[in-house]
Amino acid sequence: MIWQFDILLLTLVVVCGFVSLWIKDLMGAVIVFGAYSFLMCLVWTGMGAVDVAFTEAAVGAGVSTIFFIATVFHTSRTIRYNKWDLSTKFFSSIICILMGFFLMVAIGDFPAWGDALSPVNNNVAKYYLENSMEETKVPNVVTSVLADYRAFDTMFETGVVFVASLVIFTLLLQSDGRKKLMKSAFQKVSFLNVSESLIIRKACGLMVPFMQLFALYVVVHGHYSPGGGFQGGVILGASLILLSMAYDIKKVFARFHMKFMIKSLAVGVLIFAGIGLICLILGGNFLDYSALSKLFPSMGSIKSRYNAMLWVEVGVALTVMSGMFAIYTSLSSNGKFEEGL
Amino acid sequence: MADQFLVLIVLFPLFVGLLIPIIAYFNKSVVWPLAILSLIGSFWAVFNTATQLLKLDPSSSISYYLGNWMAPFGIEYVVDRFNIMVLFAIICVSLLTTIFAKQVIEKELGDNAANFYSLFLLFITGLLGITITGDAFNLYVLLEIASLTSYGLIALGRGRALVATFNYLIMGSMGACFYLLGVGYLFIKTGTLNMDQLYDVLPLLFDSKAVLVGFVFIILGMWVKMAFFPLHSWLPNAYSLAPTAAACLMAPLMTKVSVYVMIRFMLNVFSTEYVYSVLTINNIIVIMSSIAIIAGSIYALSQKNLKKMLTFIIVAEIGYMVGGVWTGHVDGIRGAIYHITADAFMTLCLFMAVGCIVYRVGNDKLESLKGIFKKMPITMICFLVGGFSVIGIPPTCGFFSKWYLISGAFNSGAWYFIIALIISSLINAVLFFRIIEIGFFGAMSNEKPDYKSLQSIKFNEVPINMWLPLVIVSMILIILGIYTNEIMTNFILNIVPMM
Amino acid sequence: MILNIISILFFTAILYFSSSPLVFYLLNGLSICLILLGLFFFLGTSIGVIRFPDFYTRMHAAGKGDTLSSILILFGIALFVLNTGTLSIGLVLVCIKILLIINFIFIGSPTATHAIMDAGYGTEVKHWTNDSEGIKKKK
Amino acid sequence: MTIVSNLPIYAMLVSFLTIFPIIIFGKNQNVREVFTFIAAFTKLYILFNLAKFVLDGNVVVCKLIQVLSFISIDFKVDGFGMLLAIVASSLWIVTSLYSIGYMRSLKEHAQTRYFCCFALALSATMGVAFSANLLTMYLFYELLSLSTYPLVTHNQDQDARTGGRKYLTYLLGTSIGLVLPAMIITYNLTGTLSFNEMGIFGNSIQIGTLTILLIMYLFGFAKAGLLPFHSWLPGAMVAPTPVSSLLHAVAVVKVGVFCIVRILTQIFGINLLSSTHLGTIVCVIAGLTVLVSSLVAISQDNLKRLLAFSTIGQLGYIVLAAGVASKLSVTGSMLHISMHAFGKITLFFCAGAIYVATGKKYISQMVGIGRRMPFTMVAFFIGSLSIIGLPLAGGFLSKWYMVLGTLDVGKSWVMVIYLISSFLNVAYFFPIIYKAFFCTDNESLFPNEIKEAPLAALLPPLVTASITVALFIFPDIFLNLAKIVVGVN
Repeated sequence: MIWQFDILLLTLVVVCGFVSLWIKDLMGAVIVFGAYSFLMCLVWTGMGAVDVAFTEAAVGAGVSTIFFIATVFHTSRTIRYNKWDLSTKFFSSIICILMGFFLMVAIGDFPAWGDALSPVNNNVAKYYLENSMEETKVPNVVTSVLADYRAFDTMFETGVVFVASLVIFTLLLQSDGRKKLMKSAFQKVSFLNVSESLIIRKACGLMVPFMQLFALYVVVHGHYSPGGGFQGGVILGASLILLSMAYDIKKVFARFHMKFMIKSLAVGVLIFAGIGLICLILGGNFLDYSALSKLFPSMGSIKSRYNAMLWVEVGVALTVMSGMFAIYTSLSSNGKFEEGL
Repeated sequence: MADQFLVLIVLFPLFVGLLIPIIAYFNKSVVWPLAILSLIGSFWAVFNTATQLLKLDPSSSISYYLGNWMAPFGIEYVVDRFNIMVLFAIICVSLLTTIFAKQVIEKELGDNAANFYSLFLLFITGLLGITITGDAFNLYVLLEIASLTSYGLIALGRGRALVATFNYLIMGSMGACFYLLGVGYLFIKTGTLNMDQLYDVLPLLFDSKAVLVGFVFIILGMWVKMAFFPLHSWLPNAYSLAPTAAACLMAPLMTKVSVYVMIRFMLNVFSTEYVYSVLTINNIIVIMSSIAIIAGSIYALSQKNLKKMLTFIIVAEIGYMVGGVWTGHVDGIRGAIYHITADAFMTLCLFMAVGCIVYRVGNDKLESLKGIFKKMPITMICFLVGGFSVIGIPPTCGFFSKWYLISGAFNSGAWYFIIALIISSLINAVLFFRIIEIGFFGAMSNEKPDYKSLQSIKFNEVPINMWLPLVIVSMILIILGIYTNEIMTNFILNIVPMM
Repeated sequence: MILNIISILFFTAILYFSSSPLVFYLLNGLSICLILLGLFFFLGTSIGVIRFPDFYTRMHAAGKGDTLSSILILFGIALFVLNTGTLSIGLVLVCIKILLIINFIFIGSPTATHAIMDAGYGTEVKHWTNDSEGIKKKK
Repeated sequence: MTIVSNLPIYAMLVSFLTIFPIIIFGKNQNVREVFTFIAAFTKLYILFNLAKFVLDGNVVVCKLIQVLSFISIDFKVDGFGMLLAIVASSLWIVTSLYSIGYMRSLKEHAQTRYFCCFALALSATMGVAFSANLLTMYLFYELLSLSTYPLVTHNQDQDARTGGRKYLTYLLGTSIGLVLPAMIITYNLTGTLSFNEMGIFGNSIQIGTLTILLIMYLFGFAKAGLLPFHSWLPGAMVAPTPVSSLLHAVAVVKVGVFCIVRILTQIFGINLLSSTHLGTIVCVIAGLTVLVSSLVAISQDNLKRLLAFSTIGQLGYIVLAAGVASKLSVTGSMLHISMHAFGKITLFFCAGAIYVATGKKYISQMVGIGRRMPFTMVAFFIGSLSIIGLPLAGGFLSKWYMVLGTLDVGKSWVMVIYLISSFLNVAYFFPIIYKAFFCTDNESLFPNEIKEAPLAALLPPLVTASITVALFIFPDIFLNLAKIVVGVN
């Protein structure tokens, strides 16, 4: 941690935040927001939270920017102001400042940064750091906490992805009356008439297999290095998104259809929860992977934890991949699944 | 299996909720029975947990360690006499709503019905999880599940539901964010997320500012989620525009579960000593909730739309509970806890009845209720029972919760809260009797009674799977009222520490 | 790509077979030079993006300069990583990862530039000529 | 002695359960009415069985369910409750008969609903009469308000709507707004809500608090029609006459005063009332009600409205007598509940009979009606005698006790109120009777031939009139019941 660098980053983060609020062109705001995410990613890295940084880069800066753009593309690019807006802004900024102040008040009460004696470092986290290797044989403590100690949280976080995709998918399937309402409420953006380009297609064709390979690596290698199901899944999803941008959605659908996608969305979470259920049936508690050793006696309880975590990550990756792609296709084609961006 | 009931409560709706999108591709007609089966399974698990719990000492609880990691390291499920009650309420409400909702969902959603059921069950999963969990962060994750599904469920409604959902989404995310910030502050100071451990550690940190900020943010977050008066603006539109089935499920549960979380944190994480003695903000909050009650009631009075009126009643009822807890007297807290269950059923009863009316009549404007008594007598009688409960007429349960609330307010000297409660009861009486009047008198174009128009109204009740749950709920309202004493002595008395 | 792999294998071999400090300093110097060069091109890119008169020329600066400078810097970093401490398979792995990134940038960045240009052309963004003042977009 | 028995519950359930056969046989009028009568007679039979115990000086108790740890739905039958129960249920029989005559001859709609609500209202009345604590009383009090609403608004026209709205606004508004908080405050002060002969407030409670509570209770039970919460009663006269007669002369208003007298005697206690200024407050409020309502009654032309105001005055008597707080006056007050009931129901029946036979509502249209409906008007005369408090009718006895009671504790100014109001009663009743019988042929609006209402509408007033007379001669049952409660020999 170099404090000058930190302060520079934080200033930039704040500036980005303000700019993205100020800017009237929504597309611009989205881009600035992407920059904001990248900066945050640097901040996380500076703090040593590489896993978080990874996720932030993949999700915050990468995929969510695409989602934003897809949304803007189908709604409106500029904000329309009404006359109350100024006072609303005024009040909301006052509230924000008050909240911020309130949050800052307590900062003096916090333990110093990296304080070895702080409660955080001496309670649960300490246990994880000391025992994770012994109990799970996973060197990356983040993964062992996510996929084993607090696997139940992670299962529901995967569920969040499932729900989000399902909601967006279902909503955009709704009737035409709704679309009319949206069109009247927003200004339509002028349609970008992008010519189909051979170069882009070829380049994407070159990159996608490597991306997917890398994604699989991230999923599998989560036990040892930053990564895991979420990040790998996002990259997998991004590769599909890239393909469908270079060609169109139908091209991808030929391989990976919407119906299949919704199924694989559910299957991903089901893999996770199913492993938990198998543990339960085998006589352990829910998600107690060590019970799996009854099924595969050759693995000890520790080894079965290690392996179960891997499968769990695969489930997460499956859900996240199809989730990302489902959201993108729904948003970019406005629920029609024809062309996309 | 015997000791797995705690997790089975959550797993049944979770698995079926996840399976439904897959199954729906093969056979859409099994979705509804499957959903009901899963909820029955969950009910069975709750029931078994309850029987186990009731055999134990009143103050003890049953714990379940997910992944078999001991409490502060893994996630813990805890059932004690407080949340078993809330669990019962949730599972009963959701079971009845699901039975009720078949036709409504088919009518309102058509092709999307399967996905709707999936969201529906996951929402229930979220609420059950929030209630049963003993881990502050797990609570947040499940809160997110419940919130996200509820956004989806509401957005599937008609008309301007999307705009309403957007408002809800902004407010709801803010609420969840506040909660997360609060939990984060607590984590920084204590290094743990387990509620029991927090309860043990926090007394040493009562003078810490960070803990104060954490507390305030958790409570604020929950206030947003429960639509406590100045933060209520998302609720009326969201609930009145949502699909009927979603409104029936959400209106009784979402806000009540948030109240449960608030009370849980106040009693079992921060301890009553901190909340009532270290902090001295009781009076302010009781005044705020008095304002909330009166404002909610007055808003309700000004509505011409049945569902909207009910949503404002919810806002007022939230004021009851918040105020009751913050009176700081045992009676008030007991009343608030009792009211969580009671209000869940009351709201369910009212929303279901309105759902039936909308199903038959086609809209929910007050004028369209003319002569409804003759047309749908069963629905209307149940609606009345619900209304009486909201007003607080014995022997419905609303009366007894009101009793405790007023008693608590009297003992803590919060006369303004008593006045607010009474005024709101009176306004509720006006509200419901206005409906009775409209429904009873029918069309009245001129001075003379138009008996012919009354005679011409045909008996046109909703299908049995719609009115039967409604009748059951209205009976539950009365039964809850009659067995208040049992509930109090067996459950609530043990939860609230003597002060 | 093949060039990349050959070069990195070459440097690895040098490092593996020679334990002399001279090689160490040479490689270090090379990596510093590469990074500095990369930074220089970055500066040029930035100036170009600000100073060029229209959309196409700016994209030109950004596309070319950015690609080159990032590749140079990454290559420099790869050498630098390879050169820290004793050689091990882990370091080589990191190096290979960096090289993969280089390949990605090499393919991705020009393609992206091309895509943006294409989009601009498709929406008929006017290009700069001697007599036009500033940039005008057709609405 | 205390006897535990379920009879009170049966007495209540009888009329409640009748609802179901009434609904089931709703299409078949005769069968439906048979069930009403069966229930009415069974109820009366049960009550007389109970009355035997009570007259022996016992108190019958039973407990339905423990709703809160400190309060249960409890029933206790003492003389006072018994008195109200017998009055209400015996009049139910008569009224049912009358209802049949009235409803059928006017071909009213929704008769099934009417009879259902009637039965429900009776159950609620029993509940109030037998309640052993405030909560139980409150419960049945509310049930009564709600179950009578469809009766009041039976006509379903604009007037009914206005009247019904007023009815519920006053009754529910006061009970929720005043009684409920008062009840909870009472519980928190004393720790109990059970009725007790000595009152439940100890000496420790400040007199100011008690005054506030007293006023809350007095106005809270708005069924008693104390000024200024009286105006629902004239408003509710839009109801069909049998409803007005039973509910507004007997059940509803009597339940109101019953509650107030119960609270004055068994929550506050006679001693507390007489030893502090609380009794005086009651007297002033009730006295004002008596005088004002009597004055208003004089100026009424609508017969039913006149009777309504007269009722308000008479209810004032009862509360007044309880407020005087001597044993004799309380006896009188209890007795008056029954005496006034029989007298006033006669009057209402007569008004209804007149309406059925001639369609006339206003007194000015009734000149000479005695020539056409002599039996009805004789009954009317007897009823008015009872209300005024003249001998040969039961009202005299109760008024006698009340006046004696005022002298007993030396509140002679209260006696003045009684006297003045009695004169006022004469002033608004006798003109009617005079014009009905003793007008010249020119003035008479009716031909000189006897044409009474249908038998079912004529018989009931004659029966009740004769009971009124009989009660003057044999008041034993009611008098003894009242005496047992108060403890006068």
